[in-house]
Amino acid sequence: MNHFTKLAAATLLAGVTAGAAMAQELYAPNLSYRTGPFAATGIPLMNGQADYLAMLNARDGGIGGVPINAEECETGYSTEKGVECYEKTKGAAIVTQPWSTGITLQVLPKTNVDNIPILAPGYGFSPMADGTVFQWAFNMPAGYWDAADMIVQYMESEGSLDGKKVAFLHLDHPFGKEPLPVLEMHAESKGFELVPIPVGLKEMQNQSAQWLQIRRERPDYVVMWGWGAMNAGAITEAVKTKFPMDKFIGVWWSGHDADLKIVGEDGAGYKSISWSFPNMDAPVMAAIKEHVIDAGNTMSNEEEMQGVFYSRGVVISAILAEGIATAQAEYGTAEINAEQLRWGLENINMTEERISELGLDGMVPPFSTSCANHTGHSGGWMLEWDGEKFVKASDLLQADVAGYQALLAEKAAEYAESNAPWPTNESCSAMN
Amino acid sequence: MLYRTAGQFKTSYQADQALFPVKQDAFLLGVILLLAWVILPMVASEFVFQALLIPVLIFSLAALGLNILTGFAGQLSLGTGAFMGVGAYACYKMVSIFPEMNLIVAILLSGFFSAAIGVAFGIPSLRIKGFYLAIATLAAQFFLVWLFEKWAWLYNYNASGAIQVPNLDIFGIFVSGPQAASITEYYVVLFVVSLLTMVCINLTRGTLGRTWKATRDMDIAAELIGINLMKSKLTAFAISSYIVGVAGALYVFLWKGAAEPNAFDIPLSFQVLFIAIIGGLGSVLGNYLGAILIVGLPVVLNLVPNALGISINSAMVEHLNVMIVGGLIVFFLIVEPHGLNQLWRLIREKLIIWPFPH
Amino acid sequence: MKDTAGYVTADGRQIGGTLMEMRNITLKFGGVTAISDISFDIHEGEIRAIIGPNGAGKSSMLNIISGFYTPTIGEVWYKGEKRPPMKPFEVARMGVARTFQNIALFEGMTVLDNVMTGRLTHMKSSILSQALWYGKAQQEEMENREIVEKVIDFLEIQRIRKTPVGRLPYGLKKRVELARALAAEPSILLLDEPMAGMNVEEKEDMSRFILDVNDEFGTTICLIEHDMGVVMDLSDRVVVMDYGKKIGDGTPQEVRADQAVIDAYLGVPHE
Amino acid sequence: MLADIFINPWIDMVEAPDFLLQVLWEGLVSGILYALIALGFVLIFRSSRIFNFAQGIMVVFAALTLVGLHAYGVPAWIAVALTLGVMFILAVTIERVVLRPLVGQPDIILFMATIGITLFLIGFGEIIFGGENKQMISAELGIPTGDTVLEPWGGLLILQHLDITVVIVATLLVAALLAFLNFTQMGRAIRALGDDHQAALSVGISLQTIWVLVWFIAGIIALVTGIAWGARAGVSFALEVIAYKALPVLMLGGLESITGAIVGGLMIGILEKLFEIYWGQPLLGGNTETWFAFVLALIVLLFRPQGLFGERIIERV
Repeated sequence: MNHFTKLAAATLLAGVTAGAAMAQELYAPNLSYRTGPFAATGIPLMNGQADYLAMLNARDGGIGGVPINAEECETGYSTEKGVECYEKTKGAAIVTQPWSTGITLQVLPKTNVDNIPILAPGYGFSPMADGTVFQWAFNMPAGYWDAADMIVQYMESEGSLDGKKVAFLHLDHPFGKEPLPVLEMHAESKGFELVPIPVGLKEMQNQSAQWLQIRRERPDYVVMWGWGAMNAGAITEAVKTKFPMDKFIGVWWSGHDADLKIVGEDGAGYKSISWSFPNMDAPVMAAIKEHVIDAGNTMSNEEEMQGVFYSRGVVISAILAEGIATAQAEYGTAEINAEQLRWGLENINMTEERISELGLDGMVPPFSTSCANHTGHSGGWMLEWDGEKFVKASDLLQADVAGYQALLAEKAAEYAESNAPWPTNESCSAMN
Repeated sequence: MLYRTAGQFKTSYQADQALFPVKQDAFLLGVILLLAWVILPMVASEFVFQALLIPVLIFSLAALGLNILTGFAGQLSLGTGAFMGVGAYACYKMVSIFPEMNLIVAILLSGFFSAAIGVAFGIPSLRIKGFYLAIATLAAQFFLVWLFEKWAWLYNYNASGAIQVPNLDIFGIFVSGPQAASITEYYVVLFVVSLLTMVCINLTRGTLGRTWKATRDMDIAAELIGINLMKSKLTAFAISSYIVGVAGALYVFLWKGAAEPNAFDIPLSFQVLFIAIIGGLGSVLGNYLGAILIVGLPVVLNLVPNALGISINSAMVEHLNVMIVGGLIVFFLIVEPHGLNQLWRLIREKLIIWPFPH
Repeated sequence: MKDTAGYVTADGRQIGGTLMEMRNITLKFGGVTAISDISFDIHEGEIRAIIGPNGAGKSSMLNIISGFYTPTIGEVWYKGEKRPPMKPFEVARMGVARTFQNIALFEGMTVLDNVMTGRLTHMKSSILSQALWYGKAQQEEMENREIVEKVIDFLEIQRIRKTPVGRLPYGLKKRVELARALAAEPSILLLDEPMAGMNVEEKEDMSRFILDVNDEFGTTICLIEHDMGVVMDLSDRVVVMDYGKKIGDGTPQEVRADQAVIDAYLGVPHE
Repeated sequence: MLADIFINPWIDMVEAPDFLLQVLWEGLVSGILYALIALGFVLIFRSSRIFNFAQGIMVVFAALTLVGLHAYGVPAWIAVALTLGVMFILAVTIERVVLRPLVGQPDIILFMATIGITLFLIGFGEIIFGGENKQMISAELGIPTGDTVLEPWGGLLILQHLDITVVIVATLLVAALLAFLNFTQMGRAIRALGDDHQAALSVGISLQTIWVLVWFIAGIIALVTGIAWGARAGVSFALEVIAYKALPVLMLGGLESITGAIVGGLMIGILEKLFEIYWGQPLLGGNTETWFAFVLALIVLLFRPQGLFGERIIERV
């Protein structure tokens, strides 16, 4: 027992000193989930993220000459573990990447006190778009409300939605409920009937009841907000129940190649909205191959790298790196702190030129953020599964943000009020 | 020699039934209290508060609640997580409806809601026994978590379906929510946990405690010597659920800051059960020992590879963690099925007769 | 009720009026009749025995008295009133205490705590008072502890007071069980084969305790026993059962002389 | 409201009989799998009084081993044989390392130990196989993947060949198991163990052997269940939760009754599906399958504490 306490004391001490010694790098921890029921979607994302930063470290010696420490803290997508990871890493971190809507919601209020920016690309709480209220949270390049809006636009492009029926198959979890306000809004204005069908965390792999309901309701479209093992479950059930795949549209987290490969040809026609796209010809992929893959520093593999999720991981890290670089340029120091990174993330300007400069050609649409706009609203492409891989099935769609800007502001204000005292950034519009 | 009890005579029944008839025990408790109330808060870092001290206290309390039911009254329950949820949601609704309410009062009141639900789900225990009852408590577990998800009123119709702890203050000091300092949260938790531990010690050593233990050891005999089994079991469910509910309110309001329905799902129930069993069924102290082990172990395990300079990815650490906790559970059950409490008791007995072997 | 007058025993003790009376008790489990149409009474202060070979229905009779079984037909009269159907714990609270054939102690508790459970029917402090260990709860605990200590003294088990009962030998367990029943200060004490499985020495001890209890506290005792010799010495009156029927009832001398009893029971050499 | 509860569901059923048939069929298929898992529990409980919580993870572990071996290039049927070998080693290990040292401990301790085993296997399995969702090697095992579409009453009834196979294989497995238990000496010893340890031992088979055997049989059942569920929904650790469904089956059927496990499983599979479709989704917002089986079992137990197939308990003093 004595031995044990000594060991524990030693490790604690080591942890503290290690924290002090980390000054020569930019500590950007990632609250990853390579385990648990959502690992299937998590692993390629984490690999893409890690590989891009590893590439920067290997090729450029980091960003602005300072290496990035992209340490992972495993959450297993559990909110509890996520908060633990946040607490553990926040000391030296310049950014936190919570990776789940649940964890994001929990750390959101804490970041106000700890002054650490949350980077939640394409997930989290949609009203985070309002930078005046959520000073520390970023969900660029697009939020869930954007996704819902684009999906509705796409469905409308196939014919009026008036009198139609849209089933909304979603995970019964904060993430799955996120787009409801926008979908409800559109249902009312466009005259379609919205049928929300929740999938419990426990039934992700056995959705026969949900798909029986879909069969009974006979919807014109099924829109899916799925994650992890739920996607594969839904897609196999859809094939089994002979639901027309071209009327089945998922959010960007439901567009994972591996989930579709299970059904292969039978899944052809399935669609997923996305703000990222795999382009193996993009220079960045070649750089990753050269500096990371060939050097044997990856946990990924050839097949995974061609997938949507790996490339999305790459884009996410690129956004972070761009935020860091912007901050470094503004403050004239390579070793930026969390507060400076926030400025950087607020002033990202991903133009076509910049995207091409970074070697991300065709992998992400252009977008820009500002102090008041933390989402960027990049828009996205509708991807379609052709039986073997995802292909672009539409031009770049743009969400009609104006349509729900008021709703965003209202929800953000509501949130701030129920969490009073909540600091807001009054100076924001002036600075803009 | 340190633990010599010779020479400590009791001259009244009162003295004999005092909490700590042995002086050294009282001394030890004093040291622990001093540590908990004064020394630890002075030296602890933010991380230690959040990852060790506060969760250890909260989980100890939850395990203590479960131990009343399972360890003292003999009714196995797998629904602890859901009852913690009832406490948390009750507290959330109270502070949303009465924002002026003192948080500690709200937390102590929220226990009554889980007690009521606990009694309702305890009624089957009058007819169902053993594992059948354990599975029956799973009905409470799954049903309640489902209800937390479906009943939007419970989470004030938040779009996310999660409950979020607001900033609440007592006499101008923030005690919960993101603005609260860890040390304040710690003291609130410590106060509530100390208070309820005291209550539990008193209840378990007195009339009610004997009633429960008799019910646990042999329910038929208990009934034949005049124990109303219904009352005995239902009081156990009520008091156990009360404590578990309070622990649940603390868990959300003073530790996690927010919670989704599935935070109260079965893994939480199992975690509390592990603590109670590894600590020792039918003991009060054991819950603390068990919580230190189960909460502390993953934290230490996460630090070990770093300290040894081995780089393992965090997923591997997590897998190893799960594996080691599983292995440890089996190991402890084999080494000492009566838990850490029994281990401590044996050490103490050895100390009392030390330096003689017998 | 009939026969409320007392009587004087052979050794000159004055026995009170009827305390309990069983009227036409019949007990059936499904199709099996365990007891058929038995009536007898128990007087205040006497030692009443029920004897009979295995399967005679003695234990079932005791279980009816203590409320564990409800008779299919028949009435139980207690302290001059007909006892309505009630739960075993309610019967216990009316002053009926018992021991068990296969010791039913609470193994997870100490001897002291076990005996204290015998006092539970007398303890009434509120949960709040107990939770705070203040006021009535504490006072009650001390008062009852005193009574329990008297019983412990009486049965000479002071030494093992703090020992968990699981560690005790068989004979002592039986004694602790008796202590627990006595601690309740019952009006009627039911003993289910108190000497079962004991050696001669232990049997003598137990007999002495039974007589002392009856003598010192004036407790009415109803016991079931297999061992004829002991029973004949101990008891004032004996009911003899065989195959669920009563075949004899009277003083040990009368029973011993009863031809039906001799045929059914005594005629068979035992042990 | 009352009409929604008491009248409309029945009307719905009659109006779309093809849909009702589909619901019943889906319920039947999941019910059979619940019954299989429950059977694993019952066997172990009968022979050792252990409430084996690890049965669920054994399903996952078996399926993962099979898929994992195949991924290393082992031909499908050899992989099955090797997986059976792994399950046997697992049974022996559990008996040696966990059960033997814990002989004679209270039920709850053994129950906790199986939860420990569960955690251990989760961690171990994730290290070896990884957490991502994998595809069951259905085609390689020759499990048919097509479907048959029937049109009763002009409606639509889709029967997956996979599901039909599951039903047939499960039925055969149960039949084989019953034959083993009733007609072999080993089997009789296992059954006797449930009633009387001494009697069983006097047959001349050691307790250890029986335990290993029983855990191995539970492992075989786990593999079959794992293949079946895996083929339906992919193989990952999320599968583990289906094992919870076996618990209310046990409550309904009784912990020791083999018939109970089978009938209880089918009952719960069908009833929960009917309830979810006709009452849960329209009235309660869906997802009632998480708790329906438990609540149903609880209510039944309130009236029959021994379960549907247990023998009536007569308490004695």
